Amino acid sequence: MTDTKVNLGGLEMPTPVAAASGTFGYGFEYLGAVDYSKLGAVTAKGIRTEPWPGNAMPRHCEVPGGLVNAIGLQGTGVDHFLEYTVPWYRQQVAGVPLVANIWGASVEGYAEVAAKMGDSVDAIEMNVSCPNVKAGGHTFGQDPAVLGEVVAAVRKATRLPLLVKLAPNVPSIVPYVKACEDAGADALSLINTIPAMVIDIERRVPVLANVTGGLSGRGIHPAAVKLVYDAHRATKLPILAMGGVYGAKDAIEFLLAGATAVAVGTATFTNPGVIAEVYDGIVTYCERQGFASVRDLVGALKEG
Amino acid sequence: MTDTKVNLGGLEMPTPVAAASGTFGYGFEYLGAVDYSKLGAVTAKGIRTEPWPGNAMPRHCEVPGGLVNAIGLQGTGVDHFLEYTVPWYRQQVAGVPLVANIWGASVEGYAEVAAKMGDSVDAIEMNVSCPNVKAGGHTFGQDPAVLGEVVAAVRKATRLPLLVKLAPNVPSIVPYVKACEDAGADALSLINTIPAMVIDIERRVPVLANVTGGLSGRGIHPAAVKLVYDAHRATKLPILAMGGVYGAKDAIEFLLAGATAVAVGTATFTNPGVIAEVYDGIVTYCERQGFASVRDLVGALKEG
Amino acid sequence: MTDEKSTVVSHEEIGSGYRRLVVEAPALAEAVTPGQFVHVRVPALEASALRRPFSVFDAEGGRITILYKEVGRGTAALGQVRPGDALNVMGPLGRGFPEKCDGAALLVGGGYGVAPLYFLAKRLVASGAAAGPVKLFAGGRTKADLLAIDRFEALGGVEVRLATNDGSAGVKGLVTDPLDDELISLRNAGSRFEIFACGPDPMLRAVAMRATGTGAKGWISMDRHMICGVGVCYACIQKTVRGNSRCCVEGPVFAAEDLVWD
Amino acid sequence: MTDEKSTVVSHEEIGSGYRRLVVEAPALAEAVTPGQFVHVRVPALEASALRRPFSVFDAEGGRITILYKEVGRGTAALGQVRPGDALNVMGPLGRGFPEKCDGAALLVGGGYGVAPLYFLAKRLVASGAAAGPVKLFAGGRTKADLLAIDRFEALGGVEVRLATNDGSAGVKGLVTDPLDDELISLRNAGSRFEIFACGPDPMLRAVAMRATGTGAKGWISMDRHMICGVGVCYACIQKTVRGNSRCCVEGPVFAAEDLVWD
Repeated sequence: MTDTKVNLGGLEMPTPVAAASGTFGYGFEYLGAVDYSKLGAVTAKGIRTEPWPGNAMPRHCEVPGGLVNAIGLQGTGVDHFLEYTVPWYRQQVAGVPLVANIWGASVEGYAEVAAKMGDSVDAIEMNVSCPNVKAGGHTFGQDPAVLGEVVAAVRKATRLPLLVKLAPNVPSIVPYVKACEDAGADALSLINTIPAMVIDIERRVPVLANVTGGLSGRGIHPAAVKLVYDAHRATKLPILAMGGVYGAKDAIEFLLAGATAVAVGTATFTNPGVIAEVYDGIVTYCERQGFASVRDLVGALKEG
Repeated sequence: MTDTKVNLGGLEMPTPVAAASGTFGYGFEYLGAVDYSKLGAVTAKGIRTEPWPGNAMPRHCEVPGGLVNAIGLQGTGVDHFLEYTVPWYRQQVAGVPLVANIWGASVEGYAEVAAKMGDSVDAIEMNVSCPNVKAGGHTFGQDPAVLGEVVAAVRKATRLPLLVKLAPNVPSIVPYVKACEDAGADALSLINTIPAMVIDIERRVPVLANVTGGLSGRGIHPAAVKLVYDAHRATKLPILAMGGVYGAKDAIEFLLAGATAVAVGTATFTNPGVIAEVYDGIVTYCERQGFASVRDLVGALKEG
Repeated sequence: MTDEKSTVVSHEEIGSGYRRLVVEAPALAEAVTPGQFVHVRVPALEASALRRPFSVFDAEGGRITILYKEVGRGTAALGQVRPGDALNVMGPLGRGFPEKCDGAALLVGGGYGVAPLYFLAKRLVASGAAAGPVKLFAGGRTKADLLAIDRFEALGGVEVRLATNDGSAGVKGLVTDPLDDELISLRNAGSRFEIFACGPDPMLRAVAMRATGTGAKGWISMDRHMICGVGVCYACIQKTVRGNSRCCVEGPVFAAEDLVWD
Repeated sequence: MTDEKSTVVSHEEIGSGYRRLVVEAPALAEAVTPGQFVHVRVPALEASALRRPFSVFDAEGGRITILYKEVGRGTAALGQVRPGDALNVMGPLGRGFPEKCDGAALLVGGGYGVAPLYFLAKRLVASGAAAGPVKLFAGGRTKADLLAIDRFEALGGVEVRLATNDGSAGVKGLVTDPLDDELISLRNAGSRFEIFACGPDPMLRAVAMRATGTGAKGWISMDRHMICGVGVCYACIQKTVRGNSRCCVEGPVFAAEDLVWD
């Protein structure tokens, strides 16, 4: 019987398979289609101080190997989230930790949302890498110095396990990893979507109202594995890996590259059963390879 | 009859469809399988001062939507290239411009290769973004200041049209574009492969001997379009766009985003006929949309 | 809601690119109400392809029927499924039509938009939950775009009015032409009514305007490209008086007075 | 070399996961020589999937025959092609075996490695370009892995020696066992010979050692994963005395003395 419990920077996860922010709503929408007993954590949709309408339509475009989206973080504000969403989630879903994904238009905005969360959620994931909002989002994730500043501010505002979700489009992930480490982050989330664009050649306009969007899905997985591998070699911080997990093999690659847990995202849209498939596949792999715990897989590459 | 001639920073191309460096050898290997009358330019495999053995095997891995490779720029040195390869190419292939792709382990190395080329080729493309060699390659492309230095050195060494091939994994392409512009580049090549990694989970080792590699193919196209779009808005330099061109639609997206020409790369491996298909599709599109010249497509987006 | 591993019972071409798909899906068939939709994983597409949403045409005896037109890559690939094939069908999803009607029930459909209206008409006729007559107003470009008219007639007591752009069936013009005649006579008679509509956006807008204009209740089923179908992704947005609403959860059926048109 | 739009003539299972594929490809069949290969686009795979290389088993009457085993995703998908299907076949590619032999021609094959050796034997028998007898040494795990033995025998005058790991056919052991017996008797007789080999790497290495050890010419066909098949990508590298050589251009057949083994 494989031990599937992992600790992600203080967040106790019953399994190493989480649901990625933005692809699992507020955690209860997939009830009936997802086996929650195999889910290690739910990362809720991005939350800021006030409600946010998101971008104009169209907001997405299917592409080979995945999806380009520019939803733009539409969501209820933190007050509604705490008053209605969290209690409803707790009532509907027992035993699966809830991670609040937060963002802001300013350092103070990030800190305010984090502070308001108090201890009503189990961890906080900072989104500093959303490519689809003008103010906030990726603007805080592009420069290690600015990144360190906003992470430090949120760190002061909360005692919850703190994850920072980083952007993939960097020459090297290391300075960003170090900035998070120095600013007191407990874990890293890798990766956010890759900036992308699709053009309607007949109408000669961008398909997305936001012009550009973020690429997710199967095609980005090898790029995500590389970033997780680089980050793991640069830090002791645990890593929640995401990007193109469509099956257990994809997840196991992440774990071997150094991730402590993985998140399933875009694949859920096509197949909500993927969460259970990934969990089952990891357990089978551990049995086959003789690992007593999924924790033994973390960074377990046999190199040169 | 659509006018398909384009001028890429001084390089006169009979058609806007080029073959990308590293996927078309030295230009003559595909004779018999490719219709060269529809080819606008051949970008030869990377050349440096001395012969280079490249990386250990395995050097590639097929992935959904494309390919991860770490060939490592194996190639003959510039002397052999000039003495045997170029004359052979000129004899075998008439009327298709030859672009030499160059790289080096030092600024001087880049300049020396460029100088030696003299005017025996039709243009030079500097590779400052190969993810698969330790010294040289991407090390010169990661920092705009270093990039400017190496481009300026090559600019001094040659009067040929000078293209600079940039890396996709940057927070913003703009400072790199500006650095090339200021250093006297004539055009930009976008994009090189995206750093990536594939793991053999049963053997628990990286699939590639080089551990990491570069992701190319269909899946990266939306990311490439976004970078071409960003670059075009930041500069007047013409752009040779590459990354996941598997058909005319992909190429036309690049042109509308601001590219002056496109290069077909990984798709050629699966279908050498893709070059003709892309050319034919662009011509048909121009006729359907009422464009007299493919030059009219460049950046011809109707934005809100 | 479940993601039911269903089995294809039958799959027929019914002309002009329209197809009828019947799947064995007991839980779904039991639970689904008119105007709700199902989210289908298309087997012939690549593993990463998104699901496609379809409103339910009929649900009976553990089976659900979908009426669709080949309009793109997804519906083209769906056309390849054969009886006996397994099909992942998630649902029932979204908010459907009310199953009662205070007065005459005016069902207005364009093209395959009649699909959920048939399911609604069937239920209203069976339950007698409409205080007035049930009338179908179906429109399309040509006769070939008027679907399942015989099925509506077979329900008994459903009056059918047709309109085609080319006049190949019913009146020559838009479906709103016979609808307007009806609205006038209803107003003159002082009769109450509600409108239930599904079809292309311009038709829905025209119908919604008439509902709000006459002060009658209008129930408008919006058709949007979707990703998740369950409300997690926020891609299928329709502007309403409550802001950006999700067609897959707050819809696809909206009250006419709530809709905001650009 | 051409990228020929070929048509599948026949495609048969020949047991134990092995298949024989025959395609109509006149230009290719005319030009290909033993040991050369073709690069096949597999229709059932996604548009971005790489081609798969196969050495030619036979070429005659405008048709080429491939003998292959289902070993992965590509060969599994290739198994779906049916007679009449179109197939993109690029070739002939690479450097094959010499078509003459100074002395006895010892053909050594492991598993489907006998494929190019059959084509070679056929040509040598027909041309009489071998100064000595043509002998086949075929090995495999079991009897089922010994392919087309009847075809070799049908050529006439080709002596066949078999070896299997489990002894289910021929001698129990490795193919190098009967080969070594032959080498000893040839040396004792002072006869000249050349070795032509295709099969798994360990077998090829063992055979190459014997060629260089006896001072005889050895022609070794290397099997590597390929991308382009035409020499542009430099993925299918074999270390040789000349450095990193491409199996698709400098090979797949290399002189034994040129090979460098890790």
